[in-house]
Amino acid sequence: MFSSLWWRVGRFVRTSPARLFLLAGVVVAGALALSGSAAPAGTTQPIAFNHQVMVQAGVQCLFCHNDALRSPSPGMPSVELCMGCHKTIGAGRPAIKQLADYYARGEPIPWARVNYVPRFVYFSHKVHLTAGGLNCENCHGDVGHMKVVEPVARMSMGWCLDCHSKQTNAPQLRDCVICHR
Amino acid sequence: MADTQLLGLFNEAASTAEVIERLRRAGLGDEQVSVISSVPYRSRMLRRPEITSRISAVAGIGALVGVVIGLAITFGTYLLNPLPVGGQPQFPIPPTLIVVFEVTMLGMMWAAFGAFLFINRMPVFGQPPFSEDVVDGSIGVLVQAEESRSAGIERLLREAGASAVERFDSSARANNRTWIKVMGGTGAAVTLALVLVLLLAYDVIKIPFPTNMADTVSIAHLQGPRLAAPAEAVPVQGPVFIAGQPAVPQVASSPSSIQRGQVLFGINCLMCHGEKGQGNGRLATYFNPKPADLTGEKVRAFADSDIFLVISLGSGQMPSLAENLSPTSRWDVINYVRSLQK
Amino acid sequence: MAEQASLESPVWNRPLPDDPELAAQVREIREKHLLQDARPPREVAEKVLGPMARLGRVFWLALIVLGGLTATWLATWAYQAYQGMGVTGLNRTIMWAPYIVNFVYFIGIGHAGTFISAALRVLKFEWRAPISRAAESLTVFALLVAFTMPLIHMGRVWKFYWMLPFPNQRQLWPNPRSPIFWDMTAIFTYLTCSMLFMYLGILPDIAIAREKASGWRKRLYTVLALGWRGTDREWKHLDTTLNIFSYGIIPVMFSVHTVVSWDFAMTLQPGWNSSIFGPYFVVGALYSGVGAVIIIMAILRKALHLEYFLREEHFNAMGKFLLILSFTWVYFYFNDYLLPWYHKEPILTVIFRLFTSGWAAPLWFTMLIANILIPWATLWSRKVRSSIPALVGVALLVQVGMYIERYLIVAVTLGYPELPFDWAVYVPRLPEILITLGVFAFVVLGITVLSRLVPIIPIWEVVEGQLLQGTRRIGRAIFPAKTEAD
Amino acid sequence: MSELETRLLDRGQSAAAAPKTELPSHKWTMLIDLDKCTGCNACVVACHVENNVPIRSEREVIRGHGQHWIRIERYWEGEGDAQRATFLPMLCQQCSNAPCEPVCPVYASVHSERENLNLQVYNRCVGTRFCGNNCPYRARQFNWFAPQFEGPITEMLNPDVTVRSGGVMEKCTFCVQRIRRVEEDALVEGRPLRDGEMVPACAQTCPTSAIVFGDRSDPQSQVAQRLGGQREFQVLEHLGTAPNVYYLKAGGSDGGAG
Amino acid sequence: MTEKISRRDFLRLGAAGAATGVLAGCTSPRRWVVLEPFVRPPEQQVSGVATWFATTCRQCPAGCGVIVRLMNGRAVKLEGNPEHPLNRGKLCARGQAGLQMLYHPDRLSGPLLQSTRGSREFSAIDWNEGINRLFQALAKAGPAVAMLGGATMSDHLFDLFSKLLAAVDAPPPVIYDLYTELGGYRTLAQAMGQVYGRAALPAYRLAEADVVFSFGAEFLGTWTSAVRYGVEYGAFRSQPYGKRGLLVHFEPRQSSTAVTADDYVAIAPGSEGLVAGALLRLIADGNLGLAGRAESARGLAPSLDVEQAARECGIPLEALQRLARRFADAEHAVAIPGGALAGSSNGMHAARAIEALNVVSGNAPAGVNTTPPDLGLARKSLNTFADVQSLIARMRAGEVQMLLIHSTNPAYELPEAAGFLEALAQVPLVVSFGAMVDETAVWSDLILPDRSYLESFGYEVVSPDFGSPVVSSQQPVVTPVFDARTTGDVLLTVARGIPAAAAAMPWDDEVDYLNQMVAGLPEAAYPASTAEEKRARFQQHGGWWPAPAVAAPTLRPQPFTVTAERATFDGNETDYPYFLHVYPSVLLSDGRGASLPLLQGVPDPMTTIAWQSWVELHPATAERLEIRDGDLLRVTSPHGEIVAAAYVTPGIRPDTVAIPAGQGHQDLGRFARDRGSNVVQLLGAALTDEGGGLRWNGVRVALARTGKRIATASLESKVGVTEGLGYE
Repeated sequence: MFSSLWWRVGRFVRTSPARLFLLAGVVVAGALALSGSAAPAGTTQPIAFNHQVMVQAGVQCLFCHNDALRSPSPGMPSVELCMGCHKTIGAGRPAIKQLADYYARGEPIPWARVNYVPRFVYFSHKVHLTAGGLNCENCHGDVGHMKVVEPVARMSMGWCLDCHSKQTNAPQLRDCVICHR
Repeated sequence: MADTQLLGLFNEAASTAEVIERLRRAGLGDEQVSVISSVPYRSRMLRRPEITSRISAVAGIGALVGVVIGLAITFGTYLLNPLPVGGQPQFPIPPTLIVVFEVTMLGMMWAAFGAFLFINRMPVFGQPPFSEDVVDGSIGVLVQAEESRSAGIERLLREAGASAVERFDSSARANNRTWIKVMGGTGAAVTLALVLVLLLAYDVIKIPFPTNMADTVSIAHLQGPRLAAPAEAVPVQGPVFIAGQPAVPQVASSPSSIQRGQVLFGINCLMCHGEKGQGNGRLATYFNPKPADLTGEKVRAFADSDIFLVISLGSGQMPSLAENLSPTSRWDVINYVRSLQK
Repeated sequence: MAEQASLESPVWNRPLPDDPELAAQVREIREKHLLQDARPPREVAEKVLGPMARLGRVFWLALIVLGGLTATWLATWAYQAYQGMGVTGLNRTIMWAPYIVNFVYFIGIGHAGTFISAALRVLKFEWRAPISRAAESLTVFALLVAFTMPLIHMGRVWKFYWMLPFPNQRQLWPNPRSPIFWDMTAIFTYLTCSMLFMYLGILPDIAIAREKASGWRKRLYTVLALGWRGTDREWKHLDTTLNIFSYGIIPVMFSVHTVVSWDFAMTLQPGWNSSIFGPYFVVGALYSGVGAVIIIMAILRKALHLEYFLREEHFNAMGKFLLILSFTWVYFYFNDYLLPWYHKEPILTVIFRLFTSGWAAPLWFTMLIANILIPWATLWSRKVRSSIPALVGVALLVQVGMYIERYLIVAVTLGYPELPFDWAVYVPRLPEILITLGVFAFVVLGITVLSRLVPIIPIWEVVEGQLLQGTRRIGRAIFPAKTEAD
Repeated sequence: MSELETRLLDRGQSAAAAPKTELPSHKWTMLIDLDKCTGCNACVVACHVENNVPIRSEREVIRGHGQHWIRIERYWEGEGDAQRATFLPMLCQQCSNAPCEPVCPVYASVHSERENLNLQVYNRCVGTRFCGNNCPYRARQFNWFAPQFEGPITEMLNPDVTVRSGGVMEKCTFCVQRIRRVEEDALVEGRPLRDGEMVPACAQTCPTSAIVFGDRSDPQSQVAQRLGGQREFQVLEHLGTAPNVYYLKAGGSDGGAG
Repeated sequence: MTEKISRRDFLRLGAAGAATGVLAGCTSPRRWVVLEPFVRPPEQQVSGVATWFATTCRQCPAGCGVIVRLMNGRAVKLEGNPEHPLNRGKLCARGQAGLQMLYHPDRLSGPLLQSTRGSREFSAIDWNEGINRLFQALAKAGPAVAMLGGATMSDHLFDLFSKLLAAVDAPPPVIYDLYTELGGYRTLAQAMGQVYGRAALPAYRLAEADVVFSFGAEFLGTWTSAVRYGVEYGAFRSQPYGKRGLLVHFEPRQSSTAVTADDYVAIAPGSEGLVAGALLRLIADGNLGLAGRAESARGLAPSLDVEQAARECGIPLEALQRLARRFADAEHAVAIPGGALAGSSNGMHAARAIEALNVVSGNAPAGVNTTPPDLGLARKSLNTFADVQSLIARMRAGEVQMLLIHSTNPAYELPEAAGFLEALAQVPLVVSFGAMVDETAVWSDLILPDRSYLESFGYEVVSPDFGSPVVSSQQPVVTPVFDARTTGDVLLTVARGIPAAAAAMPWDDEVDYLNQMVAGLPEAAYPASTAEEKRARFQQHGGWWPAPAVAAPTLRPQPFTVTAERATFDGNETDYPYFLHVYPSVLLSDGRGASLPLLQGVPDPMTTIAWQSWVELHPATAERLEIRDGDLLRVTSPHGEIVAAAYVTPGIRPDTVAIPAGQGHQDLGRFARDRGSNVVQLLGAALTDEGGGLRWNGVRVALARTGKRIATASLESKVGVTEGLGYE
């Protein structure tokens, strides 16, 4: 069966070399599709959460992601914190009802991850926000105007190095241990 | 009008040389005549002009290119990632020499090969004007001439003792179809490979290998299930409250504390209580009764420990901010609020 | 009165002298020297191309066996990559052994081919003509195998491309200071250039095959010949290119094994960090390489019935060659041996004792016997040199000896670092053994297949050689003579 | 955009005008007093726990795949019945001229001039094991198989340290994750590091305080104070690897410092 | 009625065991794409930032204070509690490995019922039923209940047990395990009682000592509080003004303590007391040392012939004299009696003789020369092997209807001659509280798994106390990993059903109990006013201890006699040519460590062997019997035989073979099962002459090759370290 497949492919190509480029395209596309390079599932959240509304209402990023200033991890708001305001604000809305259900059931909300760095990369939000003097936008884009948050940068090593070499005050990432341990 | 090619076959070098001489006299220059043999004959044997090959020159150029590439690889690396290793200098000469040497030789020989193909107009994938007799030892004289003169030339060749004369029309030489097939195929394959490599190189294609350490078994921050220490446990920095005792300030009011407090206030309180804490934040509209005026008499009357209690546990519509503010930063905020009240 | 190698009558139907005594002499000369024993090109071509096309039962049997072993190699490799390097017998002290031994060994084998065809070409040793291509094919396949060895040896082989210099998103390139990187460049250069060199030499023969062959072979050769016609221009350019390659590839050849030796010499491992390793390894490589060529020659001669081309004179010459290399190798080895014997640096002394009286002594003495005693005892005699079985036997012993020598250097010496707490012994386990067998099989397989696809004897070089050979008569004696054409 | 973030951003931009900030550099040094080492193995276990170093099974140990970032090497001194054992804790010596570094083809083993440490970047390592061969102390440990952490034991893995996969070289890092933690804290609080603030797991747990750790470049640090004594030596000093681990010979004492 | 009780309490206790099965899916690496928030945020816990909790280590009876590093709610590291007066921030290997006690894959989740003992076929039951069964059995058994506990059981649990038993007028719990026996805790305490009038575990201060004579005391390996002695030793080696103490160690085998000693004397086994006596004699006769030493020595020195003594001990006389002078001349000289001598036939005499040296040098050990303030807290008192034997006798006589077993493993730790298992067959119901299935649990009917010490409350009155009393606190630092329950709560629940017990144990759970206890503690080193604050600070600081005060010695040594002779050994010299030297493994201690890969996989310091057990032989012995490393030997004693692999080492007397305790488990989890051999099987059940200790250091053995051979899992290169570079 495979032999026949190969034979077909062979004939397909033999008839005209131009088709080989076509084949190449197909292979690459397939590889792309299969590989994990598609942005980590960020689009489908358990609750249709709208960052834009929150930010426009004047809620700070750091109010909900309240570990960012004191920890490497940004932190996710506890369901209780959400309810803290939303038992009053917009209590009627369907999304809020969902939230309330989670709270009532005592279940955590399984938020889907949006930005992804590998586990062998040790990035500290604390340092970048305080000592680094950056703000959320620099890496996460203008979340304040996103209804659904999408990653704005492929957070690869080159991306880090670029910023650190361009940003004049950022320390040069000479020794690997700054990020890799 | 099309040219024809006449191939006369001769048995030994001497008579070949003679024929060539005759042809020359007949006005067919060396560029129109070429000798075909399965064994290299020296030009002098055939009274042919010395051929000078330019391949050596090209090889030399290739070597130079090699030097450049070698230097680019090595010094490029030294400059691009100046990672110190083993106390060696940033620009180590001996390793550079080794690498450059190899790449130089590479460039030289590849260039020579390329030049060889180019000068001989290779590759041609087809049956060139050739005769099996050449394999069997005859020497072929291939004459390129206009159709009109071909008859005369053939006569001349036969008179000179050619064992046989064969005609080819020049179009037979190159078989374009195969050429396109093969070269196109190779080209496509190479490009495909290149594209794939670059896609991989720039992580457009990321293959999640089983053992790359991007995901490990250790528990990451924010990874579920989230566990906490038991409520009764007391960490080394001490309990937040002790039942039946007012909370004691852990941070004395100081400019730095107030500054920290201001930032934290801006994050956690401002949206309801407003810039100056008068309870006129942007979210205030949603609440009824309105958020407290922190500069008002009521709050002024509060003891610090009471405010601490409110921040930690929340009161009324105000949620608990225990999660947002660690105990010490709660005191920072309190100090800031107090400074607002002044 | 000298009889010129006349261009009047083609050399291949040169008449015998009328005088019977002289005729006898000429006949003797002809049967002794290939190049004197000129035959019409048709016949020569037939002698090469004929057996090539005839694939006997033996061939298919060999194909199946060798192919099976090669498949085992690949399967074992996959298993090892999946399980982890732990399936080998390596341990926390001896982190290199089996594959690096093979690596060094095969790089070594790869040296002879180039040396014979390039160096002897430069030196105009005409007798090399029939040998050279077999030697080159050996080079190519040995290098192919050697190239895979470091990959098989890697813990995370799927990341091998990190060792290649290419632009990437992490802006990180390989480290030019690392001997492994030198290896990569050196071997890549050597491998590709050897292939091109071989291909250039084959071109005219493929053209010949193109004319003689039919069916798929015809189509194949038509493509492979790249349209070679053999015009005087093409011949001239070919000559120049081959010269460039010959002069270029010899220094590369020396550099390659020197770099390989630096893999060891650059470390702090006692017994490794010695400045003599470079030349010592090169000579060792040639030594084992020439031996391997002798073996391949014998096999091909038998398998393809090349008695006409590969004659006593060739084996004889290679035998001498082997002997000379043996002397040279011993010279270097003695240098390396003398030091620890003379000064008593503790750790070196430990290793020295290990070889002379320790558990490694059997290996060491086998090595000495196979590399020194037997060759020296036998190769001086022309009888041995010109008897093919004997010579092949010696060559095989040299292979064994040289493999053990590499094993002692890599797998045994490495077990004795400076701190005695960490000393260890390496014991091979099944995966290494299978893989090693597999790669040996692959080399033989490669040559077997290649020898059926392309003329393994360079027809045109033989014919050319014959063209320029003649005899000179002085008094009543006739001697072979060569016509310097240029 | 919110007030706070504007404020932070302003700070960022004002800082952007400033010259390149250089992170502070240190000369991390370890001092092992063999007079106090009792071979109790507390450091070994502490290291295993802190750095997620896998425990290898009996079969693996027999095959020479035992994996410890720090190990107690036990030698014998003297002759006959007068033979006495001695302990030599052996770990990565963090050489200044590390032989393992230049031989790595992919820069997985590199030097940090800032920390004066010899780093191993696990995720870059391709497993040629050249570094392991070239380490005269055999301090580098190779993951011959992927580590096995059975059941809930994964819960106690330290999230600050990458869990190495199979086919990767690893070694003692002077608990660099701790170094980075205290450095980041100091950076955020805008203060220099204090002596004794950074202690690797082995030194922290060593009951007899045989292991002392600190920043040699700070003359007040305990390490700097105790260096340069009579008993001081380095293992395989003659190789010129310039280790940053110093040992003190047993059988003597330098007073004062406990 | 029981139904009601247990249901109510099940609800209450149920909350504690809520986090069962949180580990689902945590074991396989997978792409981590879900960010999970807390539902209700805990105080003082920030994702990605460590939180530290102070508690007490229960890996050995010492009770070191530890602080636990919590990351993302998981305990990822243990460190010594720097505030704790006992271990001062330090920790030993066993303590470091404690986390695996918590996260051990073979821990039991929920109670188990075994239909037929030894069948290993357990059926899971829910806690409700388990507690019920316990309650009903108790109610039925009445006074015929016995309890066998181990020294690592925390004091609060001991208190609850004894209260419960007292309520049903059953005899008090019997506290005995191999660890304390090998450490000679009980015997030494008794000896101290005879010398100083207060029977407590002695604690020797080495920090300022000039000379320390250690008589087989592995105080840097396993003896009493190895960590604290480590701290002391560190100070002892580098004292102010460049002073460096001198350590002399007497032991037949080179232990890690012997290695670190300046002067190691390989004395004949069982001759510690004799050496001490000879030293006394020499000091007395030779008028050695500082003023007064000789006099006091004369009062104590036994009458013996020094030359002969020296010969018996295997020490040259002049060496003995040199040592005597050393000791006598030292201003601050300390002699430490070890566990090994306590286990020999003349244990008590030897201990007295050695303590006499301290009396001579005028350095009474801490802990016995002062009476600690009464803390109003119950604390374990260890029992002797004799008590265990009487318990066994009662069991055999059928006087025990129900046996409770907590944190000890008699089926593994008691020699077969003790006949524990036969006696156990006479007991209708055996309840084990082990967190894992150990050898004893296999022979029990009901298993009510207790929580690990990192998941439960408790307190421990630290012993040995080095001058100031310390109560170490124990608190749960992680949400329970398995559905186990603290035995304290189980007992309190059950007690509620028994009127007498309910009266004696009025607390609704152990937290409540703990509050009451802590509230009663006097002024601590840290300020704490109200009861609540006391408890909070108690947990925060990891215990209670008074502000450091110089405790003036109140007790004077009282007259006692010193007799010095060599210990006797079972088995005659011809059939059993070698002395057996048993010692607790530095890592596995008495065998409870064997369940932890961290302790199994780390090489033993002296042999660098991991995962295995071995017999240490002198090269001469090995040569005589043609034994190589790894040869499986049949070791035979008058009482039993085991098979173990040989390890040839110069660090032992030619007439002695040494075998570590700890291996040879049939159970105790996947990592301990079927490894090596259990040396206890070689021991008899004989008692020491005085004090009723187990005479475990009094056996001779014979060696024979089995012809089989195993590969030694050692880290070292034997060739390398023995032959070396040839010039060392």
